[in-house]
Amino acid sequence: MQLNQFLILAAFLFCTGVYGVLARRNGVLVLMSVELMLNAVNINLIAFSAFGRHVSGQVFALFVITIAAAEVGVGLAIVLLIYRNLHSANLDHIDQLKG
Amino acid sequence: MNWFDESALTLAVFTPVVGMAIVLLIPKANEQAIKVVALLTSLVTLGVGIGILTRFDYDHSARLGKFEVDNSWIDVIHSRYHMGIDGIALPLLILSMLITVVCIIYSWNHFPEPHNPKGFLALILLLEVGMNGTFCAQDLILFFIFFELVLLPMFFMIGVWGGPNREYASIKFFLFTLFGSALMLLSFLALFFTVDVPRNLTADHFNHTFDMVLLARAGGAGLVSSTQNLIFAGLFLGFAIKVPMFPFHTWLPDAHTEAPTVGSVLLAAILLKLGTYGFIRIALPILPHAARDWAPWIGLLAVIGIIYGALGCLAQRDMKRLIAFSSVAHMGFVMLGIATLTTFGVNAAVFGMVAHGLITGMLFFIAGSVQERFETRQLDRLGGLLTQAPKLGWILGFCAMASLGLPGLAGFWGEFPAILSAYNPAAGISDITFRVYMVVAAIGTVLAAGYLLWMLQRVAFGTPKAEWEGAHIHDMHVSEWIAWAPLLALIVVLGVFPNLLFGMSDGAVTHVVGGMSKVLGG
Amino acid sequence: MIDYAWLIPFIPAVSFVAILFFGKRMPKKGAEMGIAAVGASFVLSCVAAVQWINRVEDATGHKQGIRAFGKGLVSVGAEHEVVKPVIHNVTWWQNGLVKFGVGTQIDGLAVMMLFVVSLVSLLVHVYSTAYMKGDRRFTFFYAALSLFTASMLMLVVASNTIQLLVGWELVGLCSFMLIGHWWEEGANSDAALKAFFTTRIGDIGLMIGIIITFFAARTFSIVGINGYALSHGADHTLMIVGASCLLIGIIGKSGQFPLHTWLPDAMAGPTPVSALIHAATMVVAGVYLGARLYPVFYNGFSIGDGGVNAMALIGGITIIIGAALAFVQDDIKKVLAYSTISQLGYMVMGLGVGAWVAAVFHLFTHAFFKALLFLGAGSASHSGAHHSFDMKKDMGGLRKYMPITYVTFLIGTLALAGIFPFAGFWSKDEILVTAGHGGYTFFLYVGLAGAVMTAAYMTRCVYLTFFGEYRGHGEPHESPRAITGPLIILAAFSAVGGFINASPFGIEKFKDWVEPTFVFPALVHPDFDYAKAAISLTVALLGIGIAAYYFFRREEIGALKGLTQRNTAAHAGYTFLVNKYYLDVLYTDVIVGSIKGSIARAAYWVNQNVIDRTVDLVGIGARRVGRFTYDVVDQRVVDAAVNGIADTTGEAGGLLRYVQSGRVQRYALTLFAAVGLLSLALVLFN
Amino acid sequence: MNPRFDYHALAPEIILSATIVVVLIADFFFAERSRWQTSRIASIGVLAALVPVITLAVDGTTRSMFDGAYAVDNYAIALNGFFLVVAYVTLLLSVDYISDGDYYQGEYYFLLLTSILGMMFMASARDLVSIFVALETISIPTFVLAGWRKHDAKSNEAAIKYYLFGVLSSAVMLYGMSFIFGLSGSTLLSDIGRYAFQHGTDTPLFPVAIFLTLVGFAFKVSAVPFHFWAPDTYEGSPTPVAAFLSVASKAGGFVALLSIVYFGFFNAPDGWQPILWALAAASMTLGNLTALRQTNIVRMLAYSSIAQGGFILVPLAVAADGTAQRSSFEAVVIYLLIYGAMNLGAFAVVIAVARRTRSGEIESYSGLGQTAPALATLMSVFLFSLAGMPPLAGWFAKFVMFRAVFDAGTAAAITLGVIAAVNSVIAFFYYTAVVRRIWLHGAPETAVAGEPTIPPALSMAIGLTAAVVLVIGVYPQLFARIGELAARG
Amino acid sequence: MVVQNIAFWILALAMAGAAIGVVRSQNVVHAALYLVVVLAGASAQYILLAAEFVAWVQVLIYIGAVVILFLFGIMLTRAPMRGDTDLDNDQRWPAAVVSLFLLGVIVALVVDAFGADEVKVNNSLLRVGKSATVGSSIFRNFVVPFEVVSMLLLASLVGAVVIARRD
Repeated sequence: MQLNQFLILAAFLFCTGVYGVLARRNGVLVLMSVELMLNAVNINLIAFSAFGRHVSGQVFALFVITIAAAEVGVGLAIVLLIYRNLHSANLDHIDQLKG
Repeated sequence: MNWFDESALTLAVFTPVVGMAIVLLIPKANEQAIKVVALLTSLVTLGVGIGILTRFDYDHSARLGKFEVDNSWIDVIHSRYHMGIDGIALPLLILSMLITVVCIIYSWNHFPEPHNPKGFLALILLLEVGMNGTFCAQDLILFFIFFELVLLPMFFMIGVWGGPNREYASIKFFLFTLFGSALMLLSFLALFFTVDVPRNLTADHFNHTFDMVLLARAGGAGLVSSTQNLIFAGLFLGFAIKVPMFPFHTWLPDAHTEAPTVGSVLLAAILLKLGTYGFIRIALPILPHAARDWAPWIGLLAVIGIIYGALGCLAQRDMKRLIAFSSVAHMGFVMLGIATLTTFGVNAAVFGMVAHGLITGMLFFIAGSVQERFETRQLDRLGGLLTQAPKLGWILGFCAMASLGLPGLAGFWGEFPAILSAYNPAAGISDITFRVYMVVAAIGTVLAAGYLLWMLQRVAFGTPKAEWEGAHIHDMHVSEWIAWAPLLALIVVLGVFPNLLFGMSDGAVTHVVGGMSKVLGG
Repeated sequence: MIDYAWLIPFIPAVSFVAILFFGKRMPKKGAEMGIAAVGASFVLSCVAAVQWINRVEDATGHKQGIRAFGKGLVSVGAEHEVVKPVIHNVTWWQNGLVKFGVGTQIDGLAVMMLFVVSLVSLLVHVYSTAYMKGDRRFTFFYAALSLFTASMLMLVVASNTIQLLVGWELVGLCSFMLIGHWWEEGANSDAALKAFFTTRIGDIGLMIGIIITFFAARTFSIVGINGYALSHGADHTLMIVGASCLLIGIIGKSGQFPLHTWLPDAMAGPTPVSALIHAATMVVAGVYLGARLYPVFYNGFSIGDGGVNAMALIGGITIIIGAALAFVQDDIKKVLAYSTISQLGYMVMGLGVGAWVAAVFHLFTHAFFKALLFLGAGSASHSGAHHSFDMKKDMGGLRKYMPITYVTFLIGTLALAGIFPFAGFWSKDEILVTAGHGGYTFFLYVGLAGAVMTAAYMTRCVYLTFFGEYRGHGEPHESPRAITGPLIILAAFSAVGGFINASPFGIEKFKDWVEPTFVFPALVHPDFDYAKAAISLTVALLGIGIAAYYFFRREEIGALKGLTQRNTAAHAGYTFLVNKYYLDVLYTDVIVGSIKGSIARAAYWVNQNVIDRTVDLVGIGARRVGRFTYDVVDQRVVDAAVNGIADTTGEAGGLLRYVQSGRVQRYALTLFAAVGLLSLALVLFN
Repeated sequence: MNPRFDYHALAPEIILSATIVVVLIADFFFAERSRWQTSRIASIGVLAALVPVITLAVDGTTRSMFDGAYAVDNYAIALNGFFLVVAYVTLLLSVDYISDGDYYQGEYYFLLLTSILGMMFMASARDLVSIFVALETISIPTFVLAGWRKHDAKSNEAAIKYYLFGVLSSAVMLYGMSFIFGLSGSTLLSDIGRYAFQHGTDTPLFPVAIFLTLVGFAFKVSAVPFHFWAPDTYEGSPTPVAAFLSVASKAGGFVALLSIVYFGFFNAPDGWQPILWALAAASMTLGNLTALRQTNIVRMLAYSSIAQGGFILVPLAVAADGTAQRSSFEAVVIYLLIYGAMNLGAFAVVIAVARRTRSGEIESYSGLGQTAPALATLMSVFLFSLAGMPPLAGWFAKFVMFRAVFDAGTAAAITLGVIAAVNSVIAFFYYTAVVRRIWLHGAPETAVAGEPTIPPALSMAIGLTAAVVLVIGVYPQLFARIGELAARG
Repeated sequence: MVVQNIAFWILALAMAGAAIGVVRSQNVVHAALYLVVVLAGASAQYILLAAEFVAWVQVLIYIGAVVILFLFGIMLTRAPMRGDTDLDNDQRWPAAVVSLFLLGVIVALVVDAFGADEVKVNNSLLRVGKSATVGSSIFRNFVVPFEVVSMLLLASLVGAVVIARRD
């Protein structure tokens, strides 16, 4: 297998994630897109570690996964909070602070 | 007296800080105590100054001599607490001490609105720290700190106690000077990095230094002229704005017009001198080649300033603004003297600084007192001061005469030798150019006579205007007498015995200029 | 004394301070102080004079005495030896390790001036006690007088040019203060300003002249400069420039054309001031300067080899216009002012034509008779005309009421007109003689013309003041002794003062005592020339005659008119007289008329509307330019530029706020766009 | 084999972690009204953690663990000390703010300290994984803290914006890190440094990877164009949190930048210098210009801190030129220390003022000079210090910055220096604008006369920071020395 | 080799499609399910790369926890489940442009960097992927981060609770 295969797949996922982050209004969906980006990172790491026989890549990936989970938790909590105060989870409604 | 010599300059600079601290601690209500403390502080400081004056070694006025202090300060950047005083700085130091005392006495029972003696006096004392420090500093960074320290108090003085347009004026003053000093700082750094000094001379055996003395000794060694000119440009802007020279002067009239009386006095008497002093102490000796290349242009701006300032005066309807513009003209003479790069010129410049400090300071005092009595400075509303307050009127006349450079009074010795020196400037500078400057400057003296006498006539002569008929105008308060007497006396004494000052500055000036001409090989 | 000359100016200076601070508490309001001080310096001056005279006489005694400095470059007067001036200096200020002295230089010229100044000043002090009685600023007046005396004496004894400049400016200041003594009236303060400003313009010249001479001779000391100017190495061009600049100074101070216009206005001051400052002493400071630094002018204008030069020319012009203008004045002081101008013209011209001794001598005599005339005029107006000086309206016929004033004034007039044997005759005649001799014949004629006119206008003045009917209101009476005393003393000097240098009688003491023999150019001293003397005397008399005819005759004609009504013979006689006086018509209408009428009026018109106006216009113009510079250049351009920068930065800040839209995904978009672009940039960069 | 543990080296972190746990547990046992005690515990813990820091500093030997993945050198010690002090001041700021409004208290301090722990860890972290973990440990608690005023929509907004930006930028950073790992084949900075030394930037991917990595930190230090969150978040979140973000977490970001640039990428300057140059220039300029037009004091401070961030970036951006390596490292550290003091001070005063005026608008500062001179004076001191006015500490920060620029001496460096100079002048416009309001404008009728009641903790915070600003202003040697040691490593 | 390649491509296509689904689907729940596909695919890829341990962790944490969280989030925020409302905001096109641009840049760089590098799956690689190896590596070199992460998890837990709890 070529290393590039994985990297390009990752790149594709990453950019899809970027698109999602930019184009989705619903907070939950934005978080999902973020997960896409993080997975892209993980694929990179694993691919490299396999390519270079470095275990540290896998360890790195593990840390990423864990922390990603934590982030999602916090993120969802915040979205929830906002939904509770503004009765909507749409990010484009949130623009009180500007200028 | 050894202990005194070692601590003299430190005392001279930092005594006011102590005073300020005490003043700030005294509750606002207890005005009397505040005033007394402030006055005592300034007097003690002056005392130290007189001590220095008595123990100064006049035969070697070029040496920093026994008062020199050189302790480590910010080793990391090779900057040291290096204080010293020579014949050029000494008169200015004493002047600033004296003026401070005088200002505190003057404001004794008429503080500007909003009435807040505590803040006002604290600021004056803080200001004194900056002024004294600038004249004592022998390290560029130290100099920079003190130079900047002066800004804040003056900013607040104008901004808080100033006239109707005070906010604009204060911010203008602040940003102008600030812009200058930013570039100045860059130039200092550039000096540090570009000038090589022998390792064995520096305290920390490093081949770069902020020490003015060493840098002056190096005389811009190993700098190509392009670099020198570039660095000089930065210094020039920094100082020229402070002086202020012709195109950078616009902050001055506003600042003076709006500032409270004491503010304008300090501004005119001392703050402007920081710029010219900077030229003599830093720009010239450290970058001689650049100085020579720049000299004709500085001279040009100087004479433009002389004429321009005079014309500005003739256009004024406001007494204080007129005096402010006259400062531009007078500092033009000082700068002309400096631009010649000759002992004659620089001596004249030093004398001019002191004289201008005394005379213009007095004029601003008078303007303040006039405003206090008539609630206006509009020349067309004033008149007949001599009939209503004869003493005040004659003092105004006296100062006007002094200011137009009447021989026998201090002003003459700043003006005439400066013009004289322009006849043949230092080697390598075009004679013709400067002789033209000389003639222009001489014409400037006539214009000076013109606007000052015109002001005198408008304010003092004639009969009082209808609106002041019968109004009771109080002549000369006691505080005014006490405050002004020393200045007036000095104006006469220095005018009659100019050597009191020339004798002080000459050695140092000769040293500076000699060093330059050694480098310039002229 | 001669070694302690510094005391002479010092005493009045002290009295100035004393009067200023304690004058009001003194019984006589400070007058006594001033008089005492000036008296003291007068005495000292006399002592100094005597000591100097002894020196000169001793030197003259033995033929081969000391061969002093500059013997090589100075050709000494044949008949006696070099007498060095007495110079004492102390360090005044140092610059560049060069020390500059302040001190006294006493020689003939100086002692002469000391004598004149202190004497006239003393008399004026005394005179003023009466004249200024009850003035609102009596004390200040005396303070100013003392200060003036001090500075003038200082100027006189000055041993170097800077010191001279100091005195020069100080006397200018005093003149300013005293002209504006009654500053409540705007006119007076205007006059004061004008005087100071105009002389100040001249001072530019003086200042630059001093600078140039300094850099030429590398010294400020007068002896040094003179020595340089006479040395062979002297740079002629420098000397030309220097002399010209100094000449401008003289023009300003000594009211020479075209800067003379301030002097008539200066009459706004009290009369004693006019007498002291604007006749006897201050205005001759210019001439004194010319005499003091004579070698510079001698070299610069190459006076030695004849031919027209700026100095003589200026003097000549001034003689004529001054005299012409004197004709048309109705104010007696104005007449005297213009006459002073023209007399100063004589002195400057004298210097210009190499008649050094004559010029200085004329200065000497002029001081006395002109002071006398002014004080006389003052007396007339004080006791005779309610402090008015208008001859036509408020005077006339005063000779009956105030004989002393009349007689003394007459003596002064004769002296001024140059009638034998009064002082003016000797001095003026000597100028003319030297002019005629030294190849300056043209100026001889100028001088003669001036003489005619002088005589004429003085006659007119005397006539209008003391003859005819009293036109004033109130009862004129003789002035008090304080006034008449000084008049008499001055009259005495004016009468006999000339004999001190009366060549025909072999008296040339003035020349011996005053003319320097140390570093001084060789000047020719032509012998007394009876022909020329006669001519000058005749023209003077002619002038008087014409004027006398013109004024007195008219009266007689009037007197005769009554008679003609009675008998035809008389009528015939009258017509005859009239016809006889066709000649008279010729005189009056053609000669006097032309002078007094058209020419003088034209000159006066030019004077007022051209020269004087330009002086004013300069002032106004400066104000205009100033306003323009301030309003347009300063406020609009320079200032606005700065404020503009501040505004634009503010605007930029305003725009940037819109980027911060508040929409988080907008931010994110920019973030990723930045990421993409910057990465690309990096790739391309590497 | 087991790794060797140097407990002395780890002591500060251990003590802090212990404190964190204690705080969390203690919170359960305190009654509602005595919950504020937790803050006391927290501060005690922080101060306790300072002790080993000091002993380590005295000891001064460089300790390194886990193949150099974790190092305790002067640099780490210095910054640990800094972070702990900042933490202490932040606690002082927070106490009354948190206890007055009904917020969760124990949890607040718990999260605050966790974030601090992350920072201390960051100072010692020498490999990508640790740096990543540290960064997240700094961020995640602050995400929550930003939204601490739960019922305030603005606070929520602040939280979500901050959160999203944090997550996105760390995603980008991770992506970049993954490439770096791929290229260098290790997560240890030392290995990466070796790779950079050998290969430089001959594969274009490397610089881009570096850039992507830097994005994560650029977000933390709110460098333009990754700054958008900052103003909104500062304004929305509780003021003490804003202060914390603007100082502590920003510092954390800079520490990360320093480590990764100096220990990792240093020998491939083409990869990071242009980027940092651009970021610095953009941050200074945009930050200043936008600050000019702000009406809300916190927002203004936010933009000012963006600009300040730009100034701190300047030395880094020229670090590899000329002889600037050492001096720019010093410059960053010194600037951080000083910036921390003056910015915290400014925020402290803002909190104190807001306690009375209940407003963050700059208008509300009108006439403070008359109504509360002491507070007004201190505010002016801090603002002028931020502006870089001698003799207040700020000048020295700017000075060392310029010094580094001159040390580098390249054209690019000088250009950046000039930009910085111009900006430092522009900055005066808005700092003085506030000062003018304070002193030159009359107080509105509504203003309450007399000094506001400043609780002891707050006044202590103000006093502490003010003291630092003044002392360092006249005797910068203290901080300068720290910076020098840190740079020595 | 061929086998793995085929497997990779199948998975890759599935993941790509699912990813697009995540960001384009108008139904939130569908989006979540697409996400599951992507995550599962990712773990499968790990297996292909012989990173068993990571693969299982991926399954456990992501599919086991994160996706559930998302579903909870969807429920709690009453996110629109039927595709009637527009789930996208007004910057679709700019977003598309930016992301495609990014994709272009990255792909170009990647291709340039790792032209034809092969990933060889053999025993040595399998040994690297062993959980034992990973574990020992964690506890030898990454102890401190590991500990810190524990604190971090605790913090985020508490934080999430504080934020999310209704009071």
